[in-house]
Amino acid sequence: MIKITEKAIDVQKVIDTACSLGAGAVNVFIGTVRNTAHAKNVLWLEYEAYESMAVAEIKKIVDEASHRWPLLGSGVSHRIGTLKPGEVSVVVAVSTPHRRDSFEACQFIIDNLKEKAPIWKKEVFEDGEEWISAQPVRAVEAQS
Amino acid sequence: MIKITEKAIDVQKVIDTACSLGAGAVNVFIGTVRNTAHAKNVLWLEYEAYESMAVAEIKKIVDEASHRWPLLGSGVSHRIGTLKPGEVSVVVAVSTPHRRDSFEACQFIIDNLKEKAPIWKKEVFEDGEEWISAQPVRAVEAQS
Amino acid sequence: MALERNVLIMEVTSRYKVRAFGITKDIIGGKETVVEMEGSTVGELRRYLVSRYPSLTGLRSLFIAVNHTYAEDAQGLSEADEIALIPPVSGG
Amino acid sequence: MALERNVLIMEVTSRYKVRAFGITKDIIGGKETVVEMEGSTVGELRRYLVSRYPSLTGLRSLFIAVNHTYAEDAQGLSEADEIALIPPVSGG
Repeated sequence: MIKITEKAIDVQKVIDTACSLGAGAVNVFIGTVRNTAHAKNVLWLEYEAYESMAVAEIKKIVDEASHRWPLLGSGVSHRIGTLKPGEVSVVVAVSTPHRRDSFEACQFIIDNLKEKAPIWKKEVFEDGEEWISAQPVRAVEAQS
Repeated sequence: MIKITEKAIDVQKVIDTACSLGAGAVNVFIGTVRNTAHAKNVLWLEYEAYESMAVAEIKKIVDEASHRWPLLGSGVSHRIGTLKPGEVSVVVAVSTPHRRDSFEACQFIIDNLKEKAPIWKKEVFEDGEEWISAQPVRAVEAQS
Repeated sequence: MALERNVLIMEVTSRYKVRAFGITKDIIGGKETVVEMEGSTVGELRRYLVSRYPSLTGLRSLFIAVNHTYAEDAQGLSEADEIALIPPVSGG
Repeated sequence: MALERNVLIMEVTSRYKVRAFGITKDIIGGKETVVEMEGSTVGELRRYLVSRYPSLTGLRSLFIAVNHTYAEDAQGLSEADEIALIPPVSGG
Protein backbone atom coordinates (compact mmCIF):
# COMPACT_ATOMS: atom_id res chain seq x y z
CA MET A 1 0.00 0.00 0.00
CA ILE A 2 1.39 3.36 -1.07
CA LYS A 3 -0.73 6.37 -0.35
CA ILE A 4 -0.57 10.17 -0.52
CA THR A 5 -3.39 11.58 1.56
CA GLU A 6 -4.79 14.81 2.93
CA LYS A 7 -6.34 13.01 5.89
CA ALA A 8 -4.65 12.22 9.20
CA ILE A 9 -2.68 8.99 8.83
CA ASP A 10 -3.95 6.00 10.79
CA VAL A 11 -0.60 4.53 11.89
CA GLN A 12 -2.12 1.22 12.95
CA LYS A 13 -3.68 0.75 9.52
CA VAL A 14 -0.34 1.19 7.79
CA ILE A 15 1.19 -1.31 10.22
CA ASP A 16 -1.65 -3.76 9.57
CA THR A 17 -1.02 -3.50 5.82
CA ALA A 18 2.63 -4.42 6.36
CA CYS A 19 2.04 -7.35 8.71
CA SER A 20 2.26 -10.96 7.64
CA LEU A 21 1.83 -14.28 9.42
CA GLY A 22 5.24 -15.42 8.23
CA ALA A 23 6.93 -12.31 9.61
CA GLY A 24 8.57 -12.13 13.01
CA ALA A 25 9.57 -8.49 12.75
CA VAL A 26 7.86 -5.26 11.79
CA ASN A 27 9.74 -1.98 11.69
CA VAL A 28 7.87 1.28 11.50
CA PHE A 29 9.18 4.78 10.91
CA ILE A 30 6.92 7.69 11.76
CA GLY A 31 7.85 11.21 10.77
CA THR A 32 6.26 13.90 12.90
CA VAL A 33 6.23 17.67 12.65
CA ARG A 34 8.72 19.25 15.03
CA ASN A 35 7.73 22.40 16.87
CA THR A 36 11.02 24.17 16.13
CA ALA A 37 13.29 24.60 13.12
CA HIS A 38 16.37 26.83 12.83
CA ALA A 39 15.56 27.86 16.44
CA LYS A 40 12.26 29.42 15.34
CA ASN A 41 8.78 28.29 16.31
CA VAL A 42 7.00 26.44 13.56
CA LEU A 43 3.31 27.40 13.36
CA TRP A 44 2.49 24.79 10.76
CA LEU A 45 3.85 23.05 7.68
CA GLU A 46 2.38 22.93 4.21
CA TYR A 47 3.11 19.67 2.38
CA GLU A 48 2.64 19.43 -1.36
CA ALA A 49 3.14 16.41 -3.60
CA TYR A 50 3.25 15.63 -7.29
CA GLU A 51 0.99 12.77 -6.38
CA SER A 52 1.08 10.43 -9.36
CA MET A 53 4.86 10.68 -9.62
CA ALA A 54 5.33 10.41 -5.84
CA VAL A 55 3.40 7.14 -5.80
CA ALA A 56 5.44 5.87 -8.77
CA GLU A 57 8.78 6.85 -7.17
CA ILE A 58 7.88 5.32 -3.82
CA LYS A 59 6.81 2.14 -5.59
CA LYS A 60 10.24 1.95 -7.26
CA ILE A 61 11.90 2.39 -3.88
CA VAL A 62 9.79 -0.32 -2.23
CA ASP A 63 10.45 -2.65 -5.18
CA GLU A 64 14.18 -2.04 -4.82
CA ALA A 65 13.91 -2.74 -1.07
CA SER A 66 12.12 -6.00 -1.73
CA HIS A 67 14.96 -7.09 -4.00
CA ARG A 68 17.52 -6.34 -1.30
CA TRP A 69 15.65 -7.67 1.75
CA PRO A 70 13.04 -10.43 2.19
CA LEU A 71 10.06 -8.12 2.59
CA LEU A 72 6.85 -9.92 3.46
CA GLY A 73 4.74 -6.79 3.52
CA SER A 74 5.05 -3.03 3.35
CA GLY A 75 3.03 0.13 3.69
CA VAL A 76 3.88 3.76 3.01
CA SER A 77 1.57 6.66 3.68
CA HIS A 78 2.53 10.32 3.25
CA ARG A 79 0.31 13.15 4.28
CA ILE A 80 -0.04 16.44 2.39
CA GLY A 81 -1.77 19.70 3.20
CA THR A 82 -1.49 21.65 6.44
CA LEU A 83 0.17 19.90 9.39
CA LYS A 84 0.64 21.22 12.91
CA PRO A 85 3.51 20.31 15.27
CA GLY A 86 3.09 16.78 16.61
CA GLU A 87 1.12 15.56 13.61
CA VAL A 88 2.29 12.58 11.58
CA SER A 89 3.64 13.44 8.12
CA VAL A 90 4.81 10.01 6.97
CA VAL A 91 4.62 6.37 8.02
CA VAL A 92 6.74 3.57 6.57
CA ALA A 93 6.17 0.02 7.79
CA VAL A 94 7.81 -3.20 6.62
CA SER A 95 7.72 -6.78 7.82
CA THR A 96 10.43 -9.40 7.40
CA PRO A 97 11.15 -12.80 8.93
CA HIS A 98 13.98 -11.42 11.10
CA ARG A 99 14.52 -8.11 12.78
CA ARG A 100 17.77 -6.76 11.32
CA ASP A 101 16.27 -6.84 7.83
CA SER A 102 13.21 -4.93 8.99
CA PHE A 103 15.35 -2.08 10.33
CA GLU A 104 17.53 -1.93 7.23
CA ALA A 105 14.65 -2.10 4.75
CA CYS A 106 12.58 0.52 6.58
CA GLN A 107 15.53 2.90 6.78
CA PHE A 108 16.32 2.34 3.10
CA ILE A 109 12.76 3.25 2.14
CA ILE A 110 12.51 6.42 4.23
CA ASP A 111 16.02 7.56 3.23
CA ASN A 112 15.22 7.15 -0.45
CA LEU A 113 11.73 8.60 -0.11
CA LYS A 114 13.22 11.75 1.38
CA GLU A 115 15.76 11.94 -1.41
CA LYS A 116 13.62 11.10 -4.42
CA ALA A 117 9.87 11.36 -3.85
CA PRO A 118 8.52 14.60 -5.35
CA ILE A 119 7.08 15.98 -2.12
CA TRP A 120 7.81 19.41 -0.69
CA LYS A 121 7.28 21.11 2.61
CA LYS A 122 7.06 24.75 3.45
CA GLU A 123 7.61 25.82 7.04
CA VAL A 124 5.42 28.64 8.22
CA PHE A 125 6.80 30.79 11.06
CA GLU A 126 5.39 33.81 12.79
CA ASP A 127 7.51 36.05 10.60
CA GLY A 128 7.48 34.28 7.28
CA GLU A 129 7.61 31.01 5.42
CA GLU A 130 10.15 28.93 3.59
CA TRP A 131 10.32 25.97 1.20
CA ILE A 132 12.65 23.53 2.94
CA SER A 133 16.03 22.77 1.38
CA ALA A 134 15.14 24.60 -1.80
CA GLN A 135 17.91 27.20 -1.73
CA PRO A 136 21.61 26.52 -1.25
CA VAL A 137 22.01 28.91 1.68
CA ARG A 138 19.39 26.98 3.59
CA ALA A 139 20.54 23.54 2.62
CA VAL A 140 22.93 23.03 5.52
CA GLU A 141 20.57 24.21 8.22
CA ALA A 142 17.64 22.20 6.99
CA GLN A 143 19.28 18.76 6.98
CA SER A 144 17.44 16.26 9.14
CA MET B 1 7.00 3.38 30.02
CA ILE B 2 8.24 -0.18 30.49
CA LYS B 3 5.61 -2.86 30.83
CA ILE B 4 5.30 -6.62 31.01
CA THR B 5 1.70 -7.58 30.37
CA GLU B 6 -0.57 -10.55 29.84
CA LYS B 7 -2.96 -8.46 27.77
CA ALA B 8 -2.75 -7.81 24.03
CA ILE B 9 -0.39 -4.88 23.43
CA ASP B 10 -1.95 -1.69 22.10
CA VAL B 11 0.78 -0.65 19.65
CA GLN B 12 -0.59 2.86 19.22
CA LYS B 13 -0.46 3.44 22.98
CA VAL B 14 3.22 2.48 23.13
CA ILE B 15 3.89 4.83 20.21
CA ASP B 16 1.96 7.63 21.94
CA THR B 17 4.09 7.16 25.06
CA ALA B 18 7.24 7.60 22.99
CA CYS B 19 6.11 10.66 21.03
CA SER B 20 7.27 14.17 21.79
CA LEU B 21 6.56 17.57 20.25
CA GLY B 22 10.27 18.18 19.85
CA ALA B 23 10.78 14.91 17.98
CA GLY B 24 10.77 14.62 14.21
CA ALA B 25 11.27 10.87 14.14
CA VAL B 26 9.72 7.87 15.83
CA ASN B 27 10.99 4.36 15.22
CA VAL B 28 8.95 1.38 16.29
CA PHE B 29 9.89 -2.27 16.36
CA ILE B 30 7.12 -4.82 16.65
CA GLY B 31 7.89 -8.47 17.26
CA THR B 32 5.20 -10.85 16.09
CA VAL B 33 4.77 -14.59 16.45
CA ARG B 34 5.74 -16.42 13.27
CA ASN B 35 3.66 -19.34 12.14
CA THR B 36 6.66 -21.58 11.47
CA ALA B 37 9.92 -22.43 13.25
CA HIS B 38 12.46 -25.06 12.24
CA ALA B 39 10.07 -25.86 9.38
CA LYS B 40 7.39 -26.97 11.82
CA ASN B 41 4.01 -25.36 12.37
CA VAL B 42 3.83 -23.36 15.59
CA LEU B 43 0.49 -23.80 17.35
CA TRP B 44 1.24 -21.18 19.96
CA LEU B 45 3.99 -19.73 22.11
CA GLU B 46 4.19 -19.53 25.88
CA TYR B 47 6.06 -16.46 27.12
CA GLU B 48 7.25 -16.26 30.69
CA ALA B 49 9.08 -13.42 32.42
CA TYR B 50 10.85 -12.79 35.68
CA GLU B 51 8.84 -9.61 35.72
CA SER B 52 10.50 -7.40 38.32
CA MET B 53 13.98 -8.17 36.95
CA ALA B 54 12.83 -7.86 33.34
CA VAL B 55 11.53 -4.35 34.01
CA ALA B 56 14.79 -3.47 35.79
CA GLU B 57 16.96 -4.84 32.96
CA ILE B 58 14.95 -3.11 30.25
CA LYS B 59 15.17 0.14 32.21
CA LYS B 60 18.99 -0.18 32.26
CA ILE B 61 18.96 -0.75 28.49
CA VAL B 62 16.74 2.28 27.83
CA ASP B 63 18.91 4.41 30.15
CA GLU B 64 22.01 3.31 28.25
CA ALA B 65 20.27 4.14 24.95
CA SER B 66 19.39 7.60 26.21
CA HIS B 67 23.06 8.21 27.01
CA ARG B 68 24.08 7.21 23.50
CA TRP B 69 21.29 8.89 21.53
CA PRO B 70 19.15 11.98 22.13
CA LEU B 71 16.00 10.11 23.11
CA LEU B 72 13.01 12.37 23.63
CA GLY B 73 10.68 9.57 24.59
CA SER B 74 10.50 5.79 24.72
CA GLY B 75 8.11 2.95 25.38
CA VAL B 76 8.68 -0.78 25.74
CA SER B 77 5.92 -3.33 26.21
CA HIS B 78 6.46 -7.09 26.29
CA ARG B 79 3.65 -9.57 26.39
CA ILE B 80 3.68 -12.81 28.35
CA GLY B 81 1.34 -15.79 28.46
CA THR B 82 -0.05 -17.65 25.47
CA LEU B 83 0.42 -16.06 22.04
CA LYS B 84 -0.84 -17.33 18.70
CA PRO B 85 0.86 -16.74 15.31
CA GLY B 86 0.39 -13.15 14.16
CA GLU B 87 0.08 -11.76 17.68
CA VAL B 88 2.39 -9.03 18.94
CA SER B 89 4.95 -10.17 21.51
CA VAL B 90 6.95 -6.98 21.96
CA VAL B 91 6.85 -3.32 20.98
CA VAL B 92 9.74 -0.88 21.31
CA ALA B 93 9.19 2.76 20.34
CA VAL B 94 11.59 5.69 20.58
CA SER B 95 11.50 9.27 19.43
CA THR B 96 14.46 11.49 18.58
CA PRO B 97 14.91 14.80 16.77
CA HIS B 98 16.32 13.11 13.65
CA ARG B 99 15.64 9.80 12.00
CA ARG B 100 18.97 7.98 11.98
CA ASP B 101 19.14 8.16 15.77
CA SER B 102 15.64 6.73 16.08
CA PHE B 103 16.60 3.64 14.05
CA GLU B 104 19.84 3.11 15.93
CA ALA B 105 18.35 3.58 19.41
CA CYS B 106 15.36 1.33 18.71
CA GLN B 107 17.59 -1.42 17.34
CA PHE B 108 19.95 -1.09 20.32
CA ILE B 109 17.04 -1.53 22.72
CA ILE B 110 15.49 -4.57 21.04
CA ASP B 111 18.90 -6.22 20.47
CA ASN B 112 19.81 -5.81 24.14
CA LEU B 113 16.35 -6.75 25.37
CA LYS B 114 16.61 -10.03 23.48
CA GLU B 115 20.04 -10.67 24.92
CA LYS B 116 19.52 -9.63 28.55
CA ALA B 117 15.89 -9.36 29.63
CA PRO B 118 14.88 -12.43 31.66
CA ILE B 119 12.04 -13.49 29.40
CA TRP B 120 11.61 -16.95 27.90
CA LYS B 121 9.50 -18.45 25.20
CA LYS B 122 8.44 -22.00 24.63
CA GLU B 123 7.25 -23.03 21.19
CA VAL B 124 4.39 -25.47 21.13
CA PHE B 125 4.12 -27.70 18.04
CA GLU B 126 1.70 -30.45 17.14
CA ASP B 127 4.21 -33.05 18.31
CA GLY B 128 5.84 -31.39 21.31
CA GLU B 129 7.21 -28.22 22.81
CA GLU B 130 10.56 -26.58 23.32
CA TRP B 131 12.13 -23.75 25.32
CA ILE B 132 13.83 -21.61 22.69
CA SER B 133 17.64 -21.39 22.66
CA ALA B 134 17.92 -23.19 25.97
CA GLN B 135 20.00 -26.14 24.84
CA PRO B 136 23.22 -26.01 22.81
CA VAL B 137 22.02 -28.39 20.12
CA ARG B 138 19.12 -26.10 19.45
CA ALA B 139 21.06 -22.87 19.68
CA VAL B 140 22.02 -22.68 16.03
CA GLU B 141 18.57 -23.45 14.67
CA ALA B 142 16.82 -21.05 16.96
CA GLN B 143 18.80 -17.91 16.11
CA SER B 144 16.62 -15.14 14.77
CA MET C 1 -1.96 33.64 -36.30
CA ALA C 2 -1.01 32.87 -39.87
CA LEU C 3 2.66 33.10 -38.95
CA GLU C 4 2.24 30.80 -35.97
CA ARG C 5 0.47 28.18 -38.01
CA ASN C 6 3.23 28.41 -40.55
CA VAL C 7 5.90 27.84 -37.89
CA LEU C 8 4.07 24.79 -36.55
CA ILE C 9 3.96 23.30 -40.00
CA MET C 10 7.73 23.78 -40.28
CA GLU C 11 8.07 21.74 -37.07
CA VAL C 12 10.59 24.11 -35.58
CA THR C 13 8.65 25.35 -32.59
CA SER C 14 7.11 22.96 -30.07
CA ARG C 15 4.59 23.66 -27.37
CA TYR C 16 5.07 22.01 -23.99
CA LYS C 17 2.93 22.24 -20.91
CA VAL C 18 5.11 22.31 -17.80
CA ARG C 19 3.77 21.73 -14.31
CA ALA C 20 5.46 23.37 -11.35
CA PHE C 21 5.68 22.34 -7.70
CA GLY C 22 7.01 23.76 -4.47
CA ILE C 23 9.20 26.80 -4.85
CA THR C 24 9.07 26.61 -8.66
CA LYS C 25 5.37 27.43 -8.47
CA ASP C 26 6.33 30.71 -6.81
CA ILE C 27 9.09 31.36 -9.35
CA ILE C 28 7.00 30.83 -12.47
CA GLY C 29 3.95 32.37 -10.84
CA GLY C 30 1.54 29.44 -11.14
CA LYS C 31 0.98 25.70 -11.22
CA GLU C 32 1.63 25.40 -14.92
CA THR C 33 3.21 27.27 -17.78
CA VAL C 34 3.17 26.72 -21.49
CA VAL C 35 6.51 26.84 -23.27
CA GLU C 36 6.80 27.46 -26.98
CA MET C 37 10.34 26.98 -28.13
CA GLU C 38 12.59 25.53 -30.73
CA GLY C 39 14.17 22.38 -29.42
CA SER C 40 12.91 19.02 -28.26
CA THR C 41 15.10 17.76 -25.44
CA VAL C 42 14.93 18.07 -21.68
CA GLY C 43 18.21 20.02 -21.71
CA GLU C 44 16.87 22.54 -24.20
CA LEU C 45 13.72 22.98 -22.14
CA ARG C 46 15.82 23.50 -19.01
CA ARG C 47 17.94 26.21 -20.71
CA TYR C 48 14.82 27.89 -22.02
CA LEU C 49 13.18 27.94 -18.59
CA VAL C 50 16.30 29.19 -16.83
CA SER C 51 16.63 32.07 -19.30
CA ARG C 52 12.96 32.96 -18.86
CA TYR C 53 13.01 32.54 -15.03
CA PRO C 54 16.55 33.32 -13.85
CA SER C 55 15.58 32.64 -10.22
CA LEU C 56 15.60 28.92 -11.08
CA THR C 57 19.40 29.08 -11.03
CA GLY C 58 19.22 29.92 -7.31
CA LEU C 59 17.83 26.48 -6.49
CA ARG C 60 19.98 23.82 -4.91
CA SER C 61 18.90 21.49 -7.71
CA LEU C 62 16.31 21.37 -10.47
CA PHE C 63 15.17 18.17 -12.06
CA ILE C 64 12.70 17.77 -14.86
CA ALA C 65 10.31 14.85 -14.78
CA VAL C 66 8.78 13.43 -17.94
CA ASN C 67 5.78 11.16 -17.55
CA HIS C 68 6.37 10.71 -13.80
CA THR C 69 10.04 9.80 -14.14
CA TYR C 70 13.18 11.83 -13.56
CA ALA C 71 14.58 12.65 -17.01
CA GLU C 72 18.14 13.15 -18.28
CA ASP C 73 18.98 16.28 -20.28
CA ALA C 74 19.46 14.22 -23.46
CA GLN C 75 15.96 12.78 -23.31
CA GLY C 76 13.64 13.82 -26.14
CA LEU C 77 10.29 15.48 -25.50
CA SER C 78 6.99 15.22 -27.27
CA GLU C 79 4.14 17.66 -26.86
CA ALA C 80 1.92 15.03 -25.27
CA ASP C 81 4.40 14.35 -22.45
CA GLU C 82 3.53 15.26 -18.88
CA ILE C 83 6.44 17.49 -17.95
CA ALA C 84 7.12 18.81 -14.45
CA LEU C 85 9.68 20.94 -12.64
CA ILE C 86 11.07 19.18 -9.56
CA PRO C 87 12.87 21.55 -7.20
CA PRO C 88 14.76 20.04 -4.22
CA VAL C 89 12.39 17.62 -2.56
CA SER C 90 11.76 17.75 1.19
CA GLY C 91 9.18 15.10 1.98
CA GLY C 92 9.21 12.83 4.99
CA MET D 1 16.22 -30.10 65.04
CA ALA D 2 18.73 -29.66 67.79
CA LEU D 3 21.51 -30.43 65.37
CA GLU D 4 20.20 -28.01 62.80
CA ARG D 5 19.95 -25.21 65.33
CA ASN D 6 23.50 -25.97 66.39
CA VAL D 7 24.74 -25.77 62.80
CA LEU D 8 23.04 -22.46 62.25
CA ILE D 9 24.75 -21.06 65.29
CA MET D 10 28.06 -22.21 63.88
CA GLU D 11 27.16 -20.26 60.70
CA VAL D 12 28.29 -23.06 58.43
CA THR D 13 25.06 -23.87 56.65
CA SER D 14 22.92 -21.27 54.96
CA ARG D 15 19.44 -21.53 53.58
CA TYR D 16 18.65 -19.86 50.26
CA LYS D 17 15.41 -19.70 48.37
CA VAL D 18 16.04 -19.99 44.64
CA ARG D 19 13.45 -19.11 42.03
CA ALA D 20 13.47 -20.89 38.70
CA PHE D 21 12.26 -19.78 35.26
CA GLY D 22 11.88 -21.26 31.81
CA ILE D 23 13.58 -24.60 31.32
CA THR D 24 15.13 -24.52 34.82
CA LYS D 25 11.60 -24.81 36.23
CA ASP D 26 11.30 -28.13 34.42
CA ILE D 27 14.76 -29.25 35.58
CA ILE D 28 14.28 -28.52 39.27
CA GLY D 29 10.64 -29.56 39.13
CA GLY D 30 9.04 -26.36 40.33
CA LYS D 31 9.08 -22.58 40.52
CA GLU D 32 11.25 -22.47 43.58
CA THR D 33 13.63 -24.64 45.56
CA VAL D 34 15.24 -24.19 48.92
CA VAL D 35 18.96 -24.82 49.14
CA GLU D 36 20.72 -25.58 52.39
CA MET D 37 24.44 -25.62 51.91
CA GLU D 38 27.76 -24.60 53.27
CA GLY D 39 29.05 -21.66 51.32
CA SER D 40 27.88 -18.13 50.71
CA THR D 41 28.82 -17.11 47.19
CA VAL D 42 27.05 -17.28 43.86
CA GLY D 43 29.74 -19.66 42.56
CA GLU D 44 29.22 -22.04 45.48
CA LEU D 45 25.48 -21.97 44.94
CA ARG D 46 25.96 -22.69 41.24
CA ARG D 47 28.20 -25.72 41.98
CA TYR D 48 25.71 -27.00 44.54
CA LEU D 49 22.79 -26.71 42.11
CA VAL D 50 24.67 -28.33 39.25
CA SER D 51 25.60 -31.30 41.43
CA ARG D 52 22.03 -31.65 42.60
CA TYR D 53 20.51 -31.12 39.11
CA PRO D 54 23.08 -32.36 36.57
CA SER D 55 20.76 -31.43 33.67
CA LEU D 56 21.65 -27.81 34.34
CA THR D 57 25.04 -28.47 32.68
CA GLY D 58 23.19 -29.17 29.41
CA LEU D 59 22.06 -25.55 29.14
CA ARG D 60 23.69 -23.17 26.71
CA SER D 61 24.23 -20.79 29.63
CA LEU D 62 23.10 -20.39 33.22
CA PHE D 63 23.19 -17.10 35.05
CA ILE D 64 22.22 -16.45 38.62
CA ALA D 65 20.46 -13.21 39.46
CA VAL D 66 20.61 -11.69 42.92
CA ASN D 67 18.08 -9.02 43.76
CA HIS D 68 17.08 -8.56 40.11
CA THR D 69 20.63 -8.17 38.82
CA TYR D 70 22.93 -10.61 37.04
CA ALA D 71 25.52 -11.71 39.60
CA GLU D 72 29.17 -12.74 39.26
CA ASP D 73 30.35 -16.03 40.83
CA ALA D 74 32.41 -14.16 43.45
CA GLN D 75 29.41 -12.24 44.75
CA GLY D 76 28.38 -13.03 48.34
CA LEU D 77 24.87 -14.18 49.21
CA SER D 78 22.71 -13.49 52.19
CA GLU D 79 19.63 -15.50 53.09
CA ALA D 80 17.34 -12.54 52.51
CA ASP D 81 18.47 -12.14 48.89
CA GLU D 82 16.07 -12.81 46.05
CA ILE D 83 17.96 -15.41 44.05
CA ALA D 84 16.91 -16.69 40.64
CA LEU D 85 18.14 -19.10 37.98
CA ILE D 86 18.33 -17.47 34.56
CA PRO D 87 18.60 -19.99 31.71
CA PRO D 88 19.24 -18.67 28.17
CA VAL D 89 16.73 -15.88 27.58
CA SER D 90 14.57 -15.80 24.47
CA GLY D 91 12.30 -12.79 24.77
CA GLY D 92 11.32 -10.43 22.00
